[in-house]
Amino acid sequence: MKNPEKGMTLIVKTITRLTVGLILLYGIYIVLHGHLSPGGGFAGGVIIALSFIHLMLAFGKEVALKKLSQAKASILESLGAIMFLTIALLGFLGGYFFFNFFLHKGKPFALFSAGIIPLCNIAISLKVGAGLFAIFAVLILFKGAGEKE
Amino acid sequence: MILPFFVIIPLGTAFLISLLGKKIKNFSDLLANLGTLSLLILSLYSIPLVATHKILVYKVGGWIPPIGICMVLDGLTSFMLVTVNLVSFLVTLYSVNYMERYTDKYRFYTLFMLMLAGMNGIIITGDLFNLFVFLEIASIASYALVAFGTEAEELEASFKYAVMGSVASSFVLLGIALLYGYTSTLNMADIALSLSSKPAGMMVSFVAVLFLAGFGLKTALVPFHAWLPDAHPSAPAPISAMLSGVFIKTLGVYALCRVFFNILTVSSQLLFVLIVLGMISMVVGAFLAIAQDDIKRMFAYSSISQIGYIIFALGIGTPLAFFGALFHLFNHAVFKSLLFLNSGAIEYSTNTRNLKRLGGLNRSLPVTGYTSLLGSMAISGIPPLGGFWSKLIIIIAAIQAGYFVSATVAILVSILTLAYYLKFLKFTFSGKINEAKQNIREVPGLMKLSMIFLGIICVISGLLIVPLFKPFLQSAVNVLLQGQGYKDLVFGAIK
Amino acid sequence: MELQLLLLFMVFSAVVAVQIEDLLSSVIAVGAVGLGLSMAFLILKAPDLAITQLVVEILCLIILIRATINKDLPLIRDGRWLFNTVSTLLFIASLLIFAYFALKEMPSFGQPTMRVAQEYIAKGLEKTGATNIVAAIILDFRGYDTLGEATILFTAVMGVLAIVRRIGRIKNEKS
Amino acid sequence: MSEYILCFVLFCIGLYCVLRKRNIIKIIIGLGIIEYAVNLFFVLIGYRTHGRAPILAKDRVVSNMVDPIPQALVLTSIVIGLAVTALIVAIAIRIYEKYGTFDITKIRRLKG
Repeated sequence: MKNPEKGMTLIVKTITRLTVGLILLYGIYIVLHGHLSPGGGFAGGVIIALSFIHLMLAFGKEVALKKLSQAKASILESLGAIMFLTIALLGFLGGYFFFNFFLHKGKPFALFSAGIIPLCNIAISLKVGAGLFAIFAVLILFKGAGEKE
Repeated sequence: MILPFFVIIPLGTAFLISLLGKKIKNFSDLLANLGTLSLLILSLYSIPLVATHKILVYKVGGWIPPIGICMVLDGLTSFMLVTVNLVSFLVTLYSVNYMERYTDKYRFYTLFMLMLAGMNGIIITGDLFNLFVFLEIASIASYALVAFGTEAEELEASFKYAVMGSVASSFVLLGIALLYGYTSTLNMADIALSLSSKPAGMMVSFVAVLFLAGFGLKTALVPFHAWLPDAHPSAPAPISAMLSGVFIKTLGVYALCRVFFNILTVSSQLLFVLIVLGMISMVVGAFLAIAQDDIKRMFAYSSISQIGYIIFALGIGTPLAFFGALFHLFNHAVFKSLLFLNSGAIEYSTNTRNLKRLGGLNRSLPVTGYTSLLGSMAISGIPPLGGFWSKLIIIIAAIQAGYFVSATVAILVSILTLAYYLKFLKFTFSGKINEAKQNIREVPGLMKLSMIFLGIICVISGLLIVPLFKPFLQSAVNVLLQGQGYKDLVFGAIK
Repeated sequence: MELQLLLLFMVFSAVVAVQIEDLLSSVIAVGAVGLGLSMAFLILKAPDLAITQLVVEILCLIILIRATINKDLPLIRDGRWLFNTVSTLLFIASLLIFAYFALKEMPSFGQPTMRVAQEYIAKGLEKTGATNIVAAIILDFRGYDTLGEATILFTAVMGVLAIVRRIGRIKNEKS
Repeated sequence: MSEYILCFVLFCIGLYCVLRKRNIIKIIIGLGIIEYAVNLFFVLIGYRTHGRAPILAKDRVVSNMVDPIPQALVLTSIVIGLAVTALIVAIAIRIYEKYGTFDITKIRRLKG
């Protein structure tokens, strides 16, 4: 990270290009299967954030921020939070805050099952991924402007 | 049921402000004030609810506790909700003008509403781990708010506060883990039920010590007080008012009360520890306050001293002492937030808060001057203001329980309090006006308005002991008195 | 047995992290503790936690290295405060002894009471439709906690964004 | 029992680091160790000898699951730890920018 503007060497860049999509895909998989297998929205969200951070470390902040700017990440995070709160509020349809309002819970072990749980997972992953990316971007950017050397 | 809205409203406003606050001008001011106003109305509405139902339990998600999380509304909850939301509404009103001095006002409101959500969440929850989660929300928001000015001193204070606060949270979490391992449940009433069937042993006292260390750090009792005199003055004035006025009481005193009196059955030795800690805090806080030249630091030390009174009274453990403690808690919330708002107003118009460089402000800042006079008189216990009655009740309770020495100390500390507030008034408002400060003007209207409101409450809060308003306080005291009866009430309400 | 070994390894790494003088090595040693914790979660049959701990550890490590790298930091020495060290050690030792006696009253390791947990295991699938019981707990039975958790992260992000603002106050033109 | 004690030892090492070290990064590391210890303690409480992970399988009935509640709680607790670490690191970076050092004995504008 000697020069965060330009990124790392060609080897790192090539390998990153190959792996970053897979990491993102893996994160999405973990999120969607949160109610069936280990993982869930939080871990998946962190993996998604890590894939962007990976991009940022390897290619420099310009490339990564072009894909997802800091302002956009901030908005996405707020949207994720509001989405989660809305799901919780929709529980009032069933009479209670946080009520699992899907009466038909779906077939066990199917991807579309378990009522609000997958929806919550998606909302959390959106929030976590965007939020952590925003934190990281801010810390990196801060260095670029703040320190003397 | 109104209970979930105490969390939903501040969270919703926080998310919306962070999303739209930057784009739409004045949106954040409006939304934050609307949010706190509606919370105040809701919390006032909770008083008649408690009067009729005595206890209300809301099952989140429709799961019956202990499977799900429940929210509990009883006398103490309603009392704390009114205190917190009253102060927070007046503080947001004040912030509209005051926070013009800082950049990114909408971030301030976002963090403020998150902190408020955390405090309300702590108050209404009936689940121990949930209490921890909301405690962390409030704490993290407050760490960030202390450093909101991003000056070197503020960052330093915030770091100190964050480290101490995180250690405190770890102690609390460790206590919760031990209790979970011991009782295999997390619901407060269920823990109380499970503990009542087990023999008393080291476990409960160890957990009590952990909770005392954790919540004591958050309350800034004297051996753990080092962060408070840095953190509270460093924050912007509205936040100092919130932190000193209600934050340490919610995270510290309320949580301590709930855990010690309603969940664990605390031994008399531990109550004696509370008395000792309270007395040390009282004395040390008062002596350190006298030596300060910075207005806000003086007030911060004074907070430690006054919290000492509350903890001392809780340690005595008689009905009258509980009454005095909660009454003093309410009074202190009102007048300490008033005083911090005053200090903010002084800083706003003169750009300094050093006593040595102030003087003669009474002519140019009449509203600030008179409200500070009210606040100072109330905190030093001049009759007939509210502070006098609460201190009197605490001292009478101490004498009744046979703690003569402590009662004498409490009276002496009260005189000391008068001394340093007189110093504050003398150096700030009376005397000759400083040459450079000739043409300062009174602060904007909304700031005046909220200070006047708090001043009025200071005057009339003594009315809380007249029979008409007494049930409000008495129902809160009853919750502490019933002790283990809490679990029966909660389980009764579930059915 | 492997659990004890892992715990010993973690304690050892923690001591290294605390005592070593070079900051970067210290950060890496604490990474070893975190990865050990991740393995311990796996041994303790908590795969959800193992995954989460692993990814969080990586992120924490990146952030911490970010804080220490590229700064000419002197080696850390402390020692002058002998009295303080002794009193701290005494305090910690008394805490440990107290904890030892309290822990004796806990249900012994490997036999949790699981009073409430039994209900989740028995009815989790039927009531929520999720086969991962942990997911069922965090998002349905105790979903309110998770709302709080999401809010904490949101708070932290807002806090970081607020703290790194370059200019905090608008200076009054008069002063 | 030995597991619990080792876990507490880890907690105490973290506590010692926070109380005694004079470097901001070391203090953050100490906080991290404390948090690890508490998380580990929670999971240790829920462990059942020869238990299985709390995930239902398609083809067979799982009877002896470990306690799922501590796992759910620790998931929350890990997030809290991450949030606190991120915030404190941000504060630390700002402090470094203002003072040019991580040594808290040299950062003493406030006397508290």
